[in-house]
Amino acid sequence: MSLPTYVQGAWFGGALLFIFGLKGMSSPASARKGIVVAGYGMLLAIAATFLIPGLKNLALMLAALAVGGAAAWISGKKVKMTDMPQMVAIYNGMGGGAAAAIAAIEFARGDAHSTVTTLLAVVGALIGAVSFTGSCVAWAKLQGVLKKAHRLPAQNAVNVVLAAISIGLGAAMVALAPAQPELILGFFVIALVLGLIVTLPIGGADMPVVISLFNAFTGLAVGFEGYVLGNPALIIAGIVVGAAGTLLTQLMAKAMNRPLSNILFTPMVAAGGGEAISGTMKEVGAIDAAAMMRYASKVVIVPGYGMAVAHAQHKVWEMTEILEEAGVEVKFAIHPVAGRMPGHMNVLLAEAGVPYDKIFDLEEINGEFGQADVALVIGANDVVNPSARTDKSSPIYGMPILNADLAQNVIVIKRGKGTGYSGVENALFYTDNCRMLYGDAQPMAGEIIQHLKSMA
Amino acid sequence: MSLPTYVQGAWFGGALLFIFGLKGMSSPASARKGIVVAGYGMLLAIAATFLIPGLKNLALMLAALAVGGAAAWISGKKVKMTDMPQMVAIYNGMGGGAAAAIAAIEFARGDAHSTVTTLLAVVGALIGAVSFTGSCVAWAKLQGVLKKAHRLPAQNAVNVVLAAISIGLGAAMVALAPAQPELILGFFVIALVLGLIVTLPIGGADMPVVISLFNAFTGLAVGFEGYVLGNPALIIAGIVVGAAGTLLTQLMAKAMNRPLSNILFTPMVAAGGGEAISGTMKEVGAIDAAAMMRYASKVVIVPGYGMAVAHAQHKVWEMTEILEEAGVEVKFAIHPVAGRMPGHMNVLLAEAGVPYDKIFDLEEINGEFGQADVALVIGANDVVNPSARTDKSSPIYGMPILNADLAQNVIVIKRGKGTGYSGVENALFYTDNCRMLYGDAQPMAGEIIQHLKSMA
Amino acid sequence: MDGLLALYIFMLAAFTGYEIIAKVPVILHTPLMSGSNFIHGVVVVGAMIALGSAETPLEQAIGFFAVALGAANAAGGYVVTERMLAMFKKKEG
Amino acid sequence: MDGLLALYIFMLAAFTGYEIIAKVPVILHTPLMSGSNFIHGVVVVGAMIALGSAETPLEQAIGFFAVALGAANAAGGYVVTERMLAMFKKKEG
Amino acid sequence: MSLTIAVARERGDGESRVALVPETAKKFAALGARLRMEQSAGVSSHFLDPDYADVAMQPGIAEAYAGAGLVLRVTPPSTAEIDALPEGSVLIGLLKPYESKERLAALNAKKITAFALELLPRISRAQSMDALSSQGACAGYQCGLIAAARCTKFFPMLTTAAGTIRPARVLVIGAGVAGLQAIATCKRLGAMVEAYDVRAAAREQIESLGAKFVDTGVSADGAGGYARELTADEKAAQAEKLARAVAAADVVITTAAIPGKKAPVIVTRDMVGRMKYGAILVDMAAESGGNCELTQPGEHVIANDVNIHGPLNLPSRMPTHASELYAKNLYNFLSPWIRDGELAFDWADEVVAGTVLCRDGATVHPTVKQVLGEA
Amino acid sequence: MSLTIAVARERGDGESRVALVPETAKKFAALGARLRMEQSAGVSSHFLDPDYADVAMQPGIAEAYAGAGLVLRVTPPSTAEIDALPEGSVLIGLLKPYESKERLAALNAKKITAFALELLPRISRAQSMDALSSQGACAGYQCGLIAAARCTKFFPMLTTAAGTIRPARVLVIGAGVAGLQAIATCKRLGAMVEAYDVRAAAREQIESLGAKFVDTGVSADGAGGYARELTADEKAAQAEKLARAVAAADVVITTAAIPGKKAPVIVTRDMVGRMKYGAILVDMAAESGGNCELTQPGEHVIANDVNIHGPLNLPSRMPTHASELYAKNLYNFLSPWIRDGELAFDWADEVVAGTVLCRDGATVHPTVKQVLGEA
Ligand SMILES: NC(=O)c1ccc[n+]([C@@H]2O[C@H](COP(=O)([O-])OP(=O)(O)OC[C@H]3O[C@@H](n4cnc5c(N)ncnc54)[C@H](OP(=O)(O)O)[C@@H]3O)[C@@H](O)[C@H]2O)c1
Ligand SMILES: NC(=O)c1ccc[n+]([C@@H]2O[C@H](COP(=O)([O-])OP(=O)(O)OC[C@H]3O[C@@H](n4cnc5c(N)ncnc54)[C@H](OP(=O)(O)O)[C@@H]3O)[C@@H](O)[C@H]2O)c1
Ligand SMILES: NC(=O)c1ccc[n+]([C@@H]2O[C@H](COP(=O)([O-])OP(=O)(O)OC[C@H]3O[C@@H](n4cnc5c(N)ncnc54)[C@H](O)[C@@H]3O)[C@@H](O)[C@H]2O)c1
Ligand SMILES: NC(=O)c1ccc[n+]([C@@H]2O[C@H](COP(=O)([O-])OP(=O)(O)OC[C@H]3O[C@@H](n4cnc5c(N)ncnc54)[C@H](O)[C@@H]3O)[C@@H](O)[C@H]2O)c1
Repeated sequence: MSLPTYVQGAWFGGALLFIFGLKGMSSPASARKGIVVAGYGMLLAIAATFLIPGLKNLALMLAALAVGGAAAWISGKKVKMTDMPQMVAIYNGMGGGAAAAIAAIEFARGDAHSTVTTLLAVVGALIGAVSFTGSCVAWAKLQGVLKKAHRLPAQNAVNVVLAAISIGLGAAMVALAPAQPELILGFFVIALVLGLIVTLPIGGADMPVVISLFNAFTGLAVGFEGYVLGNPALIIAGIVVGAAGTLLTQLMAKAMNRPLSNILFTPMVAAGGGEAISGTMKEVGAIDAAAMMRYASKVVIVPGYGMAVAHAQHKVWEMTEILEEAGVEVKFAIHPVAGRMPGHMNVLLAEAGVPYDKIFDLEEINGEFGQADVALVIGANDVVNPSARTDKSSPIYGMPILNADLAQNVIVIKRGKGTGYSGVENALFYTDNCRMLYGDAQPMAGEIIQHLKSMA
Repeated sequence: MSLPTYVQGAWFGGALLFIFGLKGMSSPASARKGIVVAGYGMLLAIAATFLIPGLKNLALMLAALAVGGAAAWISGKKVKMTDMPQMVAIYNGMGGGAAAAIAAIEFARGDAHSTVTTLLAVVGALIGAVSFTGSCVAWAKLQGVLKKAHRLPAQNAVNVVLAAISIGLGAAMVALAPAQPELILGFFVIALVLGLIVTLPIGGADMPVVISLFNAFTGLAVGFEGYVLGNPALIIAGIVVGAAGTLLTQLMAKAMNRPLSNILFTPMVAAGGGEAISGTMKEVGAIDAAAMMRYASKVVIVPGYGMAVAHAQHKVWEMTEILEEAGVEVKFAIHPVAGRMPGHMNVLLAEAGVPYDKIFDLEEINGEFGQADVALVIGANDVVNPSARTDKSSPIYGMPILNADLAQNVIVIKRGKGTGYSGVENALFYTDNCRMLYGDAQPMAGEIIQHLKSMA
Repeated sequence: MDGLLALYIFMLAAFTGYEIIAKVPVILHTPLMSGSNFIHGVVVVGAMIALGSAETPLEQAIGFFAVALGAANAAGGYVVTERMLAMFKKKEG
Repeated sequence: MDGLLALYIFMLAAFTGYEIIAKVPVILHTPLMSGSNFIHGVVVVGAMIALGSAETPLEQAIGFFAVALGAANAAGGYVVTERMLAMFKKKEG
Repeated sequence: MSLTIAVARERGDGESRVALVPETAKKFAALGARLRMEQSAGVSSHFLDPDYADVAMQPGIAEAYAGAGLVLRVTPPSTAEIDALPEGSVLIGLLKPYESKERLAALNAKKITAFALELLPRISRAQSMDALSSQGACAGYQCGLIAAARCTKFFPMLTTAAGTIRPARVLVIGAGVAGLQAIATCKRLGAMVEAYDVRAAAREQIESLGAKFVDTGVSADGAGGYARELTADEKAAQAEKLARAVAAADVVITTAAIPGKKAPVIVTRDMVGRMKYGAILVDMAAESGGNCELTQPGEHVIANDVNIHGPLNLPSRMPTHASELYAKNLYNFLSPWIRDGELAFDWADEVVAGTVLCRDGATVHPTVKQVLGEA
Repeated sequence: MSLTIAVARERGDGESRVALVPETAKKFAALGARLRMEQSAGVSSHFLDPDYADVAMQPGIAEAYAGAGLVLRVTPPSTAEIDALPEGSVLIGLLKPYESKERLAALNAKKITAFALELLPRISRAQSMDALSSQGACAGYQCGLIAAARCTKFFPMLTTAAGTIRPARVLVIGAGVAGLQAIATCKRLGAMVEAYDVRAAAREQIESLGAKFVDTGVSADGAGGYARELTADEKAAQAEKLARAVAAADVVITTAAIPGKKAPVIVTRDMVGRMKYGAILVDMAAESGGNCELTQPGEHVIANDVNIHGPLNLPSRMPTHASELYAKNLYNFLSPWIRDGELAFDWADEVVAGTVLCRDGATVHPTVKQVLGEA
């Protein structure tokens, strides 16, 4: 199939735009431009395809484009922000399905191909199909259509057997190419079932990682089918996404503190929906703490004795300055007994050069936590312990506290699970909107600064 | 020419190692590992080449390898550090020559090639040949063999004419392929002369940029000849270097504050050797200031009134801490009248938390500048003005000064060309070992910090 | 297509993909996943080619299916990503 | 070799080269130039192939010349780069 | 009849604080209380009579106290002042509960319900009522200022055209509320500060202010987290380390105290003998006997050319803010028990029960009874 | 016969500095000079006689001065002290050149060559000899400490369980050497500091210390960089802005001076009348008349309930370091002219020529002659 130069050239341009688009998307500052650039790449690639001479089934093609595109466009526009992840899953699954379908057509047509080509077609079809049904399950789970985690008795064994069968069938297809329709059908059925079975037992909390994995799969499938079709634009887009997606999957798993293998093979037994992890301390990385604050409009910082111990005040003020430069409103909330002496925090903040008009005491600031996007608690503990309000048996009962828990997000920097002066546990750390950033306050503030700067 | 898989595989491996090697070399922390990785890639690629079945002229080949390799290895080991740049130039030129020679063989052989292939062969030959003679001239100039900048009367016109002729001849070779030996010979002669003529008028100070440009040229030539030979390893290594080299050339030109076109077409009239730029203020970027200090063993910081005006003390101390963590010894040198009141610097450094044992006064520190790799002058001026020692007419004559000028490198952070309290020019800023980092001291220190962190 | 060249392309593309993602903040994980999801929507081009050369009704059916899915992938991926990234609107400093 | 594929390889290789260099400190400019100079020393492989198939004395002569130059590029490039980078020895923190 | 709160001018030697400031007066009034105050009682703290909008000014103490249900004081009342107190009224202040049996007897004779803020339990909830902390902070700050002002050297390092001044070395002994504030004040002024305290947690607290902990090398941490008795050798080693730190200092500030007891003697005559010529010692514990053997409360002693200051009533040197904080402590203690202008304590409340000294004609605080031998 | 340098105990009121410290004594000796000193002259600065290893101690001033070629002093000599000076000897010190015609006459009568350090040209090279700067730094620091110690409020902000203390507001008028040091000292203690000076460069200098410049909105910068005369309206606007800043301050420190003239009156009676009750004013210019209309030099005046302190001889409150710096100034001035134990000035040298007050029986400094009308 020799194509006119302008088609090839347009595809080449598309591939180039994809790469630049993806590059743009990898930094918060340019992310929005990135998707637009990639969008132009897509338009270019599709438009060029129409220019291929002798294209058949044009009406059908337009209809398919219209149906698929419009449905997805509209649903994508309408979906609630919170339901986005499942939409990503389902669109991704469709891409996988398309890749598998392309392979299916090639098989159905039964053209002679080199062994390598057939092999890649089969591999692409397999992972495309798995990604298709797997993504559908992921969607169903996140959407709440599928409520329970369905775990088969010998789940892992079943997975392995199914995978082995599909690989066997695939191998047969390569060996016997062109293969019989029954073989092809069987292969696709098993591959689709495999996607289902593998995904069903995975809990809602792990889903984003799995979706990312399927995303990488689809990318690879597209890349392989691109090879089969002799289309380098597909190859490049697919493989770039495959590689990026694989790395992304690993990063996500790492951020969740769950090795990928754990997620896939020993899924958490999710009680109901995706709420399995409520009631535990949730860790967060400095880069996310930075991003949360960078894109907040109001941040309240609650320093405590730990900031003093860590001598973190200079870093904290530097961080504040960067945030303010980025247009974030930052205030310091000083609890009357923060630290270990009256005015402990004042001494330190003054030393760091924090202007007095950014420092507020409990009465002045407590009403404002509700409007804060982030409350950053730095080495404070007792002074933000909500049980002082309610738990009569607590030694700190009756002490007024800073209402950090009312902020939309709470980030707590402390070294570990240490308690404060009063020696009691802090319920705040276990709440849903609270994230722990473990480490000495000084280097942690330093890391946040570094990340903030890279988001300039 | 179909080659065994293991040869192809080894070449593939070589290409991969080149990429990783180059990536390694782009960061100070991994640079040394990078060159070693790339070295393994080279060994692998060469070794595999011997395994090509039916390789002729093996003895000759070994002899050539031994002669070329040994000569270069030995000269490379023996050359003085200060003479390195010309060695890079000459080795680079050889690469260009090799690429041109490969093309020459192809032309000589007169095999039938596609137009594209012939075109690339010609282009590769042209830039390879230009790079060859150009690099030789660069070497000769830097080595002092060629002492003067030779500028023809209508240099630019001559350049254009020569370039046009060589392109014309090249076009003829593509059109008439296989071309007559006379045409081929003429083409090469003109190309070689072009390289000479273009390079001769360029001054020594601009040479590094030109060498970098020829380096990129050689890379492209290698890439193109790789295409001619159907060898993707050559293509990738060549093009990666070509792209990297082009970018590098631009970066270098930017760092010298001379647009590339200026360097090539309106060369500075270099008086003698490469000393044309002595006696001017030389700018430096924050990233270099960072790198110079990061890889120093001793840094002395000289703060002045500008640090106070910029309120940069906190940043400066943060920078110091990072340097010390990296094993650099850092001291603060306080001049008796730095700032605008007795003890001005002390107040600020204390506020930033600089421990007293890092602060030294003039008498304590002045003997140490000689051992300092870098003296970082932050917003100080009069207190490091060497004319206070010698110029009886200067209003600051007789005031003891900090001997920052004795440090191996001096970096001065100030906003512009402003004078200090006494209103006199500072000779230090014009000395050879001094670099100016223009900008408000606070953001500049911040930038240095950021770069230091990326060199962790 | 030459397998060896394809291998080089795979290698370079993978390297490119890896380099691009190497250091992204976690906050971008989801938008980036969505964005790369969009990019492999280019499969629609492959599907169009396949449909464009489909002869039998079966091929046409699968082809239709493939194009529709691919189009959905591309269109949906774009919209969703675009919306997610809207939150990175530049604030006036 | 397929020109289109070569174009893709050129593009990806160029992108890769660009990405790798994009943010290097000036202090690395010279070593990096030298290092990339070393890498295009791989031209010696091409020269070897050319010499390996050389028939006439002229071809052999040029081939010999090419291999020797290429080898010098590779060997010299390595040594010089290695020496330059020795100054980036890691200090014990 | 609603609660009447009365305040008189403090008559103690050099006492310039006042137990009611305009801000707390307004708040008490808002709770429905009536307020009476001896005129000009706030003047020495720079609160003028017109500032007290809600308070009825009285010409003398007798008029002020007449008919009062609750009397606010800073210092303990003298015998004459006790006479002026209405029978059965409530009295609150820093009453120095361990100082005088006679005073307690006089109060009990008049069936005064007396709260001594020194006895306040140090639980989290009571921190806002903790007058020892608030006045301790004032005292520590003043100690730092006195030391700086009396020192014949600069505190900070100063590199000048006429040579470099090395920073002064300050040693703070006892790092409680006041000691930490003294550390912070001296640090702020640029001195090199070292500090020492027997409490194990003090090290981290001292270092959190950027000062250096004097490590005597001896740990009193025993098994199970309890402090253990030190051996004689260990005690000697400890004393020697401390003596060396004292000898190296330009300024020594001592703030060590043990609640209800005489202050421990830490700086001996011998150690003073090893101090620098012209050095300064500010002994904040002068009031309870002094941490230095040579301290004379309220005096400036020069011994072995060392200036030993034993300042008394330090918070009174900054009466505006000391009064403000103290008055808020009182308000925080009392306000939960004033409802609709009536005072009604919950005697089961830990804070109330822990702070009450005399009630219904008897001394009721167990520790005080024990210490004074009235058990 | 080699040069003999003599130093006597300073007899001025409350003067505790000394013109020679052990370190400079050693350096003078190294230059070949012989040194004589009245015994115990350094004691009030905490330098003991045995510390001066190279100096011959004398029982009295007469013995010390006898046969001296060069006499070092801090303050100007009294008539009796002039009597003790050897005829034709060289005298150096802070001689208050504009203060007394009689003193100059007495010096000239004895053909004393007198150097007044107040007259030192302020060129870069002479900075190390600039006693006004070194003593000004001491004075500014002391001003800050006095203000903090006398203030009835905390300087720093303090968030405590008993409420938040807002930082004190300090206004420094005159931002020369001493004023800047006062700013730095108050800033260090945590106060909110504002400052004002007429010099255009002062704004940046004030801000470089983190303080706020009081912008009167009126610029005295005229054409060609010269200061221009302000219009009456402008002057009024300026005064009103400043008065407002004074009224808002808890503490005002004034340091404005004009060399050789009476200090400008900046804070008028009227402005004091608008100050806060209990506010503090420390007038460093008291010695030269005061920047405040109500200042009484050396006194503590309470006017309109504002405490106006007019402290004198501030550097003398920190004699150890003040003497150290001053003695080094003297050494730096003199040492270039002492060669092999002989004193020989180069009268063409800008610094020597600019500083000399009396020579060969006549007053030679042109400005002094002009001011005192002896031209
Ligand atoms: N202000 C006063 O006058 C005064 C006087 C006496 C007592 N108190 C009491 O002190 C407490 C003050 O509350 P607070 O919230 O300020 O402190 P806190 O409750 O004592 O909590 C401090 C927290 O900081 C963390 N931390 C310690 N070092 C750290 C470091 N280097 N980096 C990061 N985190 C570090 C600790 O957790 P990790 O160990 O996990 O890091 C700890 O949980 C109150 O209970 C108050 O009653 C106050
Ligand atoms: N210490 C004392 O007691 C005292 C008293 C009076 C006078 N002096 C005199 O002051 C001088 C002190 O010397 P010095 O070296 O400290 O200062 P300097 O000679 O006055 O030089 C300060 C330099 O800092 C630069 N600068 C100003 N603002 C800056 C900013 N925001 N960021 C970066 N750079 C900035 C200025 O150059 P750009 O404008 O180009 O940025 C200027 O050249 C001496 O001449 C001394 O005699 C001292
Ligand atoms: N509600 C609360 O939680 C609360 C309130 C105030 C204070 N506190 C804590 O109580 C502690 C003591 O407070 P304080 O200032 O009232 O104490 P204090 O005035 O009774 O004593 C001052 C310091 O002297 C120390 N000391 C005693 N003997 C010593 C010796 N021989 N050598 C050295 N140091 C000696 C003590 O350890 C104490 O730190 C503080 O650390 C403070 O954190 C807690
Ligand atoms: N060798 C040198 O270069 C050198 C040495 C010392 C000082 N100086 C400079 O000389 C300047 C003055 O030094 P100083 O401290 O001895 O001065 P000073 O003691 O004579 O006066 C103190 C300040 O009062 C200010 N002042 C005068 N009239 C005023 C008014 N009406 N309102 C407000 N402010 C008024 C002056 O501008 C000056 O800043 C300083 O800025 C210093 O930088 C230079």
